[in-house]
Amino acid sequence: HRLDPRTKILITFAFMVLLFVIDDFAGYAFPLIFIAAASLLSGISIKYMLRGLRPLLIIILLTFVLNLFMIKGRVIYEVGPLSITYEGLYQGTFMVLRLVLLIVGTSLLTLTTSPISLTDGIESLLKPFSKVGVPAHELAMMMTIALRFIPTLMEETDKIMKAQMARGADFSSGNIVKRAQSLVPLLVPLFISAFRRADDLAMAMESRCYRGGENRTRMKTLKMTREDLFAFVATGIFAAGCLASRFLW
Amino acid sequence: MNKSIKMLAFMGLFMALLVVATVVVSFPVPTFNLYFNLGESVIYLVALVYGAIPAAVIGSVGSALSDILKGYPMWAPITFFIKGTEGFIAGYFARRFNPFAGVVMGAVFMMAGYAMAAWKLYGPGAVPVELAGDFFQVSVGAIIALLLYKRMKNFLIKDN
Amino acid sequence: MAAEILAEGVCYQYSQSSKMALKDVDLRIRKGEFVAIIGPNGSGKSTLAKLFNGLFVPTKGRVTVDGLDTRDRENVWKIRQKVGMVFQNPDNQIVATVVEEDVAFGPENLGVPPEEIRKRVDEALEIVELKDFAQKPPHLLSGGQKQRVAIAGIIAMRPDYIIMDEPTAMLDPVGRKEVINTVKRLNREEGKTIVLITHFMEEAVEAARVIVMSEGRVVMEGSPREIFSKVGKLKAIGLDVPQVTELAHRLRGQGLAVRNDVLTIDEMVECLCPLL
Amino acid sequence: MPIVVKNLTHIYMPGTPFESVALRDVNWNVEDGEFWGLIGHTGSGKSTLIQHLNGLLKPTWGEVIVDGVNISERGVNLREIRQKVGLVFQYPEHQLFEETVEKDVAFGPKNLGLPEEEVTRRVKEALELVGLKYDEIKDRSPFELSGGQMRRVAIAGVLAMKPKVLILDEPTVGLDPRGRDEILGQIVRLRERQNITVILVSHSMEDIAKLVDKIAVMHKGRMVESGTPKQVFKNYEALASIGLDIPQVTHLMIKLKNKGKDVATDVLTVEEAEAEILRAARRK
Repeated sequence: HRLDPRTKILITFAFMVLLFVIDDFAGYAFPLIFIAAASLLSGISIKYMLRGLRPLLIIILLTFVLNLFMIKGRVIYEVGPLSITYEGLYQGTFMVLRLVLLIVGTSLLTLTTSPISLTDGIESLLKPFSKVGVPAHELAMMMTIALRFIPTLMEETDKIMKAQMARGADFSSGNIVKRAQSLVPLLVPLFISAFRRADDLAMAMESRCYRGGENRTRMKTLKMTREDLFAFVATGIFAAGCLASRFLW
Repeated sequence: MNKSIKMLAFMGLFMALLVVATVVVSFPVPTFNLYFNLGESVIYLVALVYGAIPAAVIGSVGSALSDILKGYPMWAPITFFIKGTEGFIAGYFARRFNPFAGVVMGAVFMMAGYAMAAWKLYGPGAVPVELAGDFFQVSVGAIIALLLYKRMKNFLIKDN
Repeated sequence: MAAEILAEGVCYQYSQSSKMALKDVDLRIRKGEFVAIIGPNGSGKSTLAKLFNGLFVPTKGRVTVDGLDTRDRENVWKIRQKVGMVFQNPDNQIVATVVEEDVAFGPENLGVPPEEIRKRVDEALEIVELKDFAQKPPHLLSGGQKQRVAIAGIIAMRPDYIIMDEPTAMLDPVGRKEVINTVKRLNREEGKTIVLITHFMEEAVEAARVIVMSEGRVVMEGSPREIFSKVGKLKAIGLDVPQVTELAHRLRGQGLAVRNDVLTIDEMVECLCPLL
Repeated sequence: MPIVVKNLTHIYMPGTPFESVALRDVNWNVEDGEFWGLIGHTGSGKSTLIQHLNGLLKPTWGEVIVDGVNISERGVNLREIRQKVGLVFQYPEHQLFEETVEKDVAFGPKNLGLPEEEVTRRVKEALELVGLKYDEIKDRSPFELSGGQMRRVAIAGVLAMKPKVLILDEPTVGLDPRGRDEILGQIVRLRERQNITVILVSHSMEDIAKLVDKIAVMHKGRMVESGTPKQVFKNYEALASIGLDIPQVTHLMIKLKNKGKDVATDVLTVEEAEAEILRAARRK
């Protein structure tokens, strides 16, 4: 929880890459241990993490079923033209497991880190690249503004939707073209309002002496601690394990 | 007023709008995106009005942000790449040829990109489902963007 | 060097427009003053505000802040640090997703060291009485609270002058009172110079000096009493007066011996008691 | 066309940790042709209440009966109710979206499926009702108009639906005194010409006192008071206790009365106050 957001982002990234390196079931032992350890340290229960899977259930099932039937190989069971093969079962389970691990592992990042500290982390990670033209500060500033205005625009959407409904608008019937058209009375005001807000905001930022990332200080600065170092070492061991599982077996 | 600050504020607001558009009208579909959403309409509109670079930035960062906020950061890197390139292509071809060509090329890239991602992540069987869902999404997005572009062109270009 | 904002023969024309938004405006705002600017929509009030901190530069004439000319691009950051601006829409001037982060935005831009920023942020939130809201996301605040966050963001930059461009126009009566009380405190206790643009007359009454604008010109200037006693003139340019002021004006017209510069209910009671 | 609100309770997001009660047991009868003022603080439930009157929100408990039709009943034609009860939201200019003023005002009537000539006729009429000249303004983009004009176009967009009840949520917020007087003047004229029922939500006690026949006061989701302005403002202590003001002149008369002066306190406007004080002064 208390890790530097940069550490968390890097580790999550490493975790994702490594998951795709693993190519047999034994290899999954490492990410499983990793998630268990992370769960223990962060105090977020596995059950809570699994909740994030719910909306993905269809996909997970679909992945399983598709792989089950589509892979050719030794037949276990036949229903009409469809056949379940041993390879299909293996592949399906493998894919699903990878998906679940991916989702659960990465959801740790969003569960333990607020979007703001994520933004700060991304800015600081990109900073070295600003020499080669990556506008790290600007990107982070945009993300901050986006996060700031999401709730405001949501509320506004609700208001405009209701106002148009009061004028007899209907957002929920007709074919694709009709529906797309019916969204115009909602989206035009929304876009225009976003423009006006951008104008106002730019004016306010300028008045508050904003002039880009140069010579700017921050009230809260990110600090790497010994815990971060420890996390990196742990991830390194984990990575080595994954790679070993792939190349030694 | 300072042009670059204005652009920064504008990009921030449109990222927010992109996130809102991906949430407001969204229902689950079994595709890579998980939800049908209006994200494309924002990306394409920015592409049509402001060109390739702003569309690429808003498409990539904004869409990745939506993924992170929805709690699925594992999609973020892939989304970042696909939607960013989609925005860039749409903006590039819209300037080079016409708005229609822009959205079509963007849409084609988006579908190809996600089809490949689905192949890799869920297996080859997922590709047709993915393509069907994406086709629906980019069509709605493209229709809306073209309608809005026609409608707001004057307002948007005059103002900036 | 004089401690004041000075506008001399200022004209301003928007690039898309053929009409002058401001015509030959001469104004002096001394340090420590509380000035209200009133006028109907389109009278040039907001334009004038944006000239004070160099967001706009005059088409003709000049604006100086403590002797610094706003046309000189080198002065612009110094001027903006001295002259803080609060705008009408409380939503569109808050940048960050947490109250205290937003208050820190200005000092961060000025390159103030972190510990010092922390100190200023806490102080500023104290002054606007939002200490308990430091960790809140701004969208959960009421309009009046948001506007106070915006004010705190300005105070943290330690400006001498604070220009407020209709800060209460979008607020409900409760929010309006909160903001006006904060503004009064800033002037009286913190010694900040306040320029309050408003079309609520009961707010203008709080100022020491009122400037009336119409069609790009300054048409009246004086203490609230002097200004509001001219009921007819104000009405003619589309402005209001407080109800009691209007009542006093009408009663005088009917031959009752009431003062013509009544501003509050209590003054009116005092005036009327001997007559009834 | 009467509106009857019976034991209306509305709970936002029931069953979640965000559950909040916006309205509690509200009873309200709006008779044909009345002019109501609805007052109360932000968050007192005013907005939630008015959104029930045209079916944008449904009661959690209780009933809302518009022209004899219960809006929560199955198969109710909500479009028809929304046509009968026109709702003008705060900052209505934010919902303008068409390329021309004419098209924007026509959006409502078109959604009603009216024939073209009828739509045009209504657009003309609605624009004139808000004091705009149809021929001068119909082809202009709504986004090029001044703030006050934009707002009037937006109000015309609701008037073109020919509602029998018109609800306006703070129609004058953000306008300067002249803009405010224009809008309020048009509402009064509209009532004279079409005899429709009007519900005006406002924070300005002066405006409310000047215009309406009856006032309803909302506080913390309850309707704590309703009656004629004179009745409601008489209870100024109750109003003050929930942080609401009364018009300055009413306040003045009450203070004079408290000083032992013989004046009537049921005074609502500057004109009435003038007359009353002159009367009292001459009597002396």
